[in-house]
Amino acid sequence: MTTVAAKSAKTGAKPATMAQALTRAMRDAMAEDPTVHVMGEDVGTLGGVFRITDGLAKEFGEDRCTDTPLAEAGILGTAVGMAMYGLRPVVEMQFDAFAYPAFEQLLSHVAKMRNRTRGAMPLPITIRVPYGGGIGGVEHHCDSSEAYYVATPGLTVVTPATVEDAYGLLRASIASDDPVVFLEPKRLYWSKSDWSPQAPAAVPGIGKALVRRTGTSATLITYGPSLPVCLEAAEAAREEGWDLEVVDLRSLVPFDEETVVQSVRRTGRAVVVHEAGGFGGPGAEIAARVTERCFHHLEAPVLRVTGFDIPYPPPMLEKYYLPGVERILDAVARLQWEN
Amino acid sequence: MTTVAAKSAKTGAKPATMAQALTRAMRDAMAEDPTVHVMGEDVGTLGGVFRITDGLAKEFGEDRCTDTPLAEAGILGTAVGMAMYGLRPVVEMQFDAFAYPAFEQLLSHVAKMRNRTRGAMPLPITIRVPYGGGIGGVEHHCDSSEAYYVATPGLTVVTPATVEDAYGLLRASIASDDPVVFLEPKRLYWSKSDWSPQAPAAVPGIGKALVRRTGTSATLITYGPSLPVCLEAAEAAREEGWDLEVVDLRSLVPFDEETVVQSVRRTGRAVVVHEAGGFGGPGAEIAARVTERCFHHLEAPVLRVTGFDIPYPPPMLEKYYLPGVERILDAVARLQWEN
Amino acid sequence: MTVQELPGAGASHRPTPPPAWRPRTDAAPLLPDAEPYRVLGTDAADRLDPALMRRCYAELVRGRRYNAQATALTKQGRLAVYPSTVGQEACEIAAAMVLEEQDWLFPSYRDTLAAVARGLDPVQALTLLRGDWHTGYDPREHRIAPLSTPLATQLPHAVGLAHAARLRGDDVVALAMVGDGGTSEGDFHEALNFAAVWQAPVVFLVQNNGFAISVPLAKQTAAPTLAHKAVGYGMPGRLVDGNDIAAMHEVLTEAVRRARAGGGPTLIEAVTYRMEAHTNADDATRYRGDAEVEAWKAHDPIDLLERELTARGILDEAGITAARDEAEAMAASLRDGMNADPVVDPMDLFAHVYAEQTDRLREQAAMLRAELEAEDQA
Amino acid sequence: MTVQELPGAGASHRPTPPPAWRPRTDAAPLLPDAEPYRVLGTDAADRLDPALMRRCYAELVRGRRYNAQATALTKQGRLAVYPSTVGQEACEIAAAMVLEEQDWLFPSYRDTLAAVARGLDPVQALTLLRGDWHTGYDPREHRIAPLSTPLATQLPHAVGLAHAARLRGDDVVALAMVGDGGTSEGDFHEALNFAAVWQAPVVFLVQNNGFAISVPLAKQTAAPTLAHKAVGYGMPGRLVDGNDIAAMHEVLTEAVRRARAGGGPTLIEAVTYRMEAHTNADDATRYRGDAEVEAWKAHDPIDLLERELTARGILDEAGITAARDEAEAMAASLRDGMNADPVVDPMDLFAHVYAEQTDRLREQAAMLRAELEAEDQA
Ligand SMILES: Cc1ncc(C[n+]2csc(CCOP(=O)(O)OP(=O)(O)O)c2C)c(N)n1
Ligand SMILES: Cc1ncc(C[n+]2csc(CCOP(=O)(O)OP(=O)(O)O)c2C)c(N)n1
Ligand SMILES: [Mg+2]
Ligand SMILES: [Mg+2]
Repeated sequence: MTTVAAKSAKTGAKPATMAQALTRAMRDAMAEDPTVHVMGEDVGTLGGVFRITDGLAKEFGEDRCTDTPLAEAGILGTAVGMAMYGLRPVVEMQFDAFAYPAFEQLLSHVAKMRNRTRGAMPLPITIRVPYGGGIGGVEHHCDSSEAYYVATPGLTVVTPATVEDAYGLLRASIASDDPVVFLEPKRLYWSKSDWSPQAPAAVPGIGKALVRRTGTSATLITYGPSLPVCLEAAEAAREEGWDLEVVDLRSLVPFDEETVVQSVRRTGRAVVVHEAGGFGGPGAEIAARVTERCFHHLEAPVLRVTGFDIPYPPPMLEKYYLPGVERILDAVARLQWEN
Repeated sequence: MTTVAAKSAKTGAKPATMAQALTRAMRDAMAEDPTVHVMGEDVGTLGGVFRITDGLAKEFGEDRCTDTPLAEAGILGTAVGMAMYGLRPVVEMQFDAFAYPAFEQLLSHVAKMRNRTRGAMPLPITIRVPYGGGIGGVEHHCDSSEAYYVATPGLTVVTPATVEDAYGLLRASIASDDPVVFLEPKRLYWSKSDWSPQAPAAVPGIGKALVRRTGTSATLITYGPSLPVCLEAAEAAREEGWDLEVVDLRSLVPFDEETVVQSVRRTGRAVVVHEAGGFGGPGAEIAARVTERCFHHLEAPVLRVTGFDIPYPPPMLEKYYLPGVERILDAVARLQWEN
Repeated sequence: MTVQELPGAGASHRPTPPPAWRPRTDAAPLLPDAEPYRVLGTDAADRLDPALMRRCYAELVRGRRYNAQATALTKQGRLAVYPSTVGQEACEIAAAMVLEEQDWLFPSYRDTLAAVARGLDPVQALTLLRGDWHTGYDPREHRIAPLSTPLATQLPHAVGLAHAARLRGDDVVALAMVGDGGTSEGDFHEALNFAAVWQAPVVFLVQNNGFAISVPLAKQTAAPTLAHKAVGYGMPGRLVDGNDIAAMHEVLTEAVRRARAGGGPTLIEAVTYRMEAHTNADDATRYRGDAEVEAWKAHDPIDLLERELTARGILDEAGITAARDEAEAMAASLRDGMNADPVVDPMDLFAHVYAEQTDRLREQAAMLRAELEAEDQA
Repeated sequence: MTVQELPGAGASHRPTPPPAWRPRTDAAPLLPDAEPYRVLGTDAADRLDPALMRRCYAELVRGRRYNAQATALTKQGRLAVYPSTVGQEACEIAAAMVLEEQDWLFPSYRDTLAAVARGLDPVQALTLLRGDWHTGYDPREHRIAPLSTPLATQLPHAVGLAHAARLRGDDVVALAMVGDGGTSEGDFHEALNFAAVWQAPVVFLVQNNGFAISVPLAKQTAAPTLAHKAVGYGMPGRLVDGNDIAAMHEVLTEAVRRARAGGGPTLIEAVTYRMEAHTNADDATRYRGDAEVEAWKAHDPIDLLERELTARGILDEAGITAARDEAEAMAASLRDGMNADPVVDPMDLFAHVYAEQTDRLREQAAMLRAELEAEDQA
């Protein structure tokens, strides 16, 4: 496990975007650890279509930040070989749906190599996948494909929702000796907050959920792109007389059951919110597991507010698909308050 | 929608294996409908590694039952083109894990083509996938990958558990105008029952679950390879004083909520049983949804008995992985009977 | 077996290898020419068909105008995004022109112009990029497959369709388009291999426009040319000047004819250049210099043809003006078509997921309907 | 732009195409020979190194014996399944022999013999097929990647590893093995392309043994030879008699040398034949006749070498006997090793899924432990 040294603290947090925090995370990781290599389509000279790798090729050279041929299975497959030799590849998949060609490598090798070799050959690969919609993208550019990753033992599945976490969790992912699917909510790339890249408070470990807002009436369980929506819904819910707690999972695998269960036992009601389709989505696991562990504390079944069970819609229709404040409040209203 | 004509009734059911019923289903479909084409690795001359396509190339010629080059994305991708032209391809993936190279074609085209074209170009493709373990297979030969299919809108996901259903559901799948992932439980290939291929009682539609055993104490919800295990568990449970109902889902998509919900409302307790890993598996959806709809009827949380959240084990260890009678009875015992 | 038992042991011998190991076909005829095939500006131009060339010219001018109009529409917010084919019009147009009514075109996401040149209403061709639906037309009506965004995935579709048509005894050729970057994908490989094994009537047209977004060809492949990839599949590879519409038309026509006659697939590399950025959202100055773009300006597909035709007296001022007027009319109609706000129905989301709506989708549709009604009332 | 504005308009002109479109390399040196390269039974055999050839001979005999023993173990239920390399021993052994200590071997599921020839304990090599675990050895200790069952997926691994080693300045060559069937997979294509673009020190060895389970080469590809696929990636393709260990050794050595010297990757097609069924579970009579098998018997890799060496006096009866004795000893030790029941620990299931066990897995492990304890008590 590479140690993530906390950088010398510098004061003066400045507004930064999630995109900038991600870039900075890679930069710092590359500076500290010469085995960290960034690779993918257009990540070098261009700095990525979302500019997340901007400047890395210039600073570290094309051998450390490499424009690969256009072939996702090849990218991930060669990253496996590089990791076998001791490097820590950070792979960028250009968009969510373009990670699919790499699924055989991901499911049959990346996820299983540690297991197949009795721990002799772990693969410290970070696979960055910009995911989700809300940016007016055309088909194949807006999938929320976390269900596939979550159902694959051996993968760690991380997704930040804040600028600070973008840095901290990406650092932790790159430092992890296990393969991490790092899901970047693309519509939060340009979200901003005051943050000092020089002094990342402390790089969080992977696997701890955070209560982003405390409340007593019910718990909203969410992650990634849906966190701001849930926080907004919690504000709006005050008018209805509900005091909602909001839990940000931060990683889907490992799933921080304890934090969630404690919250739900306290509030007695829960709604899981995510953008991915509901049927067989991550919310199903969360709802099932929370129910199993909180059964006698629950005043109502755990509900889910998710994308519909349809292919992601074209840009002009996506607003009808995305779980919004109203839909969350509707679900909260259905939590059997009359009982 | 191709009509599935009930064949002229002939008496005299004989013992038949699931493998034979599957072969017969393809044979009858090919005989009735010249647009049905079978394709895959080794399906022609050899009749498939499990011999499920045995005799088809001989009877219908190599153009109707074709040995393809060894490339699963190519197989499914060309099947898409064939379906675009009006054929009904029946694709064999040799083993579960070898369907992964075809995932981009499956997720980005097969599942979405009807939607992308506003219904103008549906793809009536049947993708046969032998799945699951219990046959002493080495790695990559025993995956239960249904979680991936279930989370993909646009796919129908069917899995037979009996000889009769193997025939009926495969006929219905081939006749469906939607793409169907047809999961064949490989350890039931050689299971037998009395069955007359000449008079398949009536080919069942897709989407109806069946109560395979009525009971009053609790409901076991299962499918495919786990059905016989659940029936055995239900027998064993009698000694403990439990009268278990067993529901065979037969298709995971569509999921026959009504049949399941009715059963659970009656019994007040439920256990979902499947071989796939639990975390993010189909059982999560079933448990979450059943809880949502049966909350006030439930005496205990819906439990799950599934494979562990690990890569499928090597042959000598698979018996510890597979959900068996004991594990099911243990779960039933945990259904809070003291309340 | 011991040495003693072996016949001829001890004597020097020349074992005859089993017949199976001989090369199955002669590789030489599969190899592309050393240089891209050209017609314009060469002696081969003496054989040009004036009527055909005038049509090509009009189409090129229309194509260039279409590109300009589509880019303008992105600036007006009428298109979400547009990948331009300025500089590549000769490839786009020749691809459409060489096909018969019953043939199929398999465009990539960049190839809306080829679809338009085949006769598709530009508004329908641009639906995907406008964003009111994914595919804006009935593929079967136009025999144009949906624009394919996942790169190279359309190639196996073309092979399967062509193969199916041949099995059914129909006279159908499929022409599939892909970029230089797309040739690196596994689907490219698998499609070409299936096509050659099945001897399917397919023509693969690679537009080598020098870049895959920012990645130049040199980082994409070390092959002598992309056309050389044909050899490894046992099909002929052709290298052609993609800015020379006369050459493109001739080479494509020949490949389509071969496919139609049962001669199997062909791989064609058209050497061309993407004159504009990857899409309107891209900034090409980040990865390429002006000099390269300038060099290619001197090799513009419209200029090449216009010079040749005017020099030969096949095209005059009147012809040029007529072509431009036609192009302007198309542009005006496209502008009008795109200025009309598309009518979208949110309930369509649930209409085409399955042949029969599932209970679950019915429930979700009902929920959305209720939300919309509540909004209407508010 | 109008005609008038164009310089030189009206005059016939020969446009100079931009420099970018010239072929990047000369294809000719990349093309394989017309016939597989052979040494045994040809004049080239005059240059054989006697010591090397005696070692080859001993290894071949050992390899054949290993195959026989492994198949016997399937009959005794000691192995779940075994894919034999009878007839392919020259390929397997040459592949192992040409590598240095620090080099890496990337075997497919069939290539346990290559792993054994590289020095791996046969019991460890067969762990996957015995079924007590997936990979039976530490890949880094032996520099042998896990046997790869998903076909062709090991090829990009080899490329990545070789590339990583080169970036770090280490002298490491990766040799990756794949079957004729595996060349149809997208991963084959992507791996070769990456290797050539990166000029990675990799050697791709395709064993064309005529079949992918039941599917003969003619249904797998229409290429002149599989070696011709190299051209499309810009690497040299070599065609070699896979049953001629002298030829295999020479061609592989040369490719490894090139790779080591920074000359980039090579694709080698070894023409050979799978003498036995796909695995012990397969019935080859369903898809091929005896005549073909008989023809290849006359081209057996051991016989070819034995004849040449005895004819030249390099090998005598004593040498043959010594090789057989050595092989018998290996077989006996393998038999003994496999007859010992492997000790399996069910709790291992949870040991290597993540670096740190998750709560969830801890819970599941506890459940299994409780079950096992309950069973023990019963
Ligand atoms: C499978 C896949 N991976 C990545 C992308 C993202 N992407 C869109 S266009 C493009 C470059 C394509 O280059 P090329 O094939 O040369 O076509 P061109 O854009 O030049 O027409 C990339 C990487 C995609 N659409 N599909
Ligand atoms: C991706 C994938 N698809 C299918 C299979 C099933 N399978 C195992 S071996 C084999 C044939 C392999 O043929 P070839 O590559 O020629 O190797 P050989 O068996 O002749 O050594 C097949 C289809 C597999 N292992 N992996
Ligand atoms: Mg390009
Ligand atoms: Mg083979």
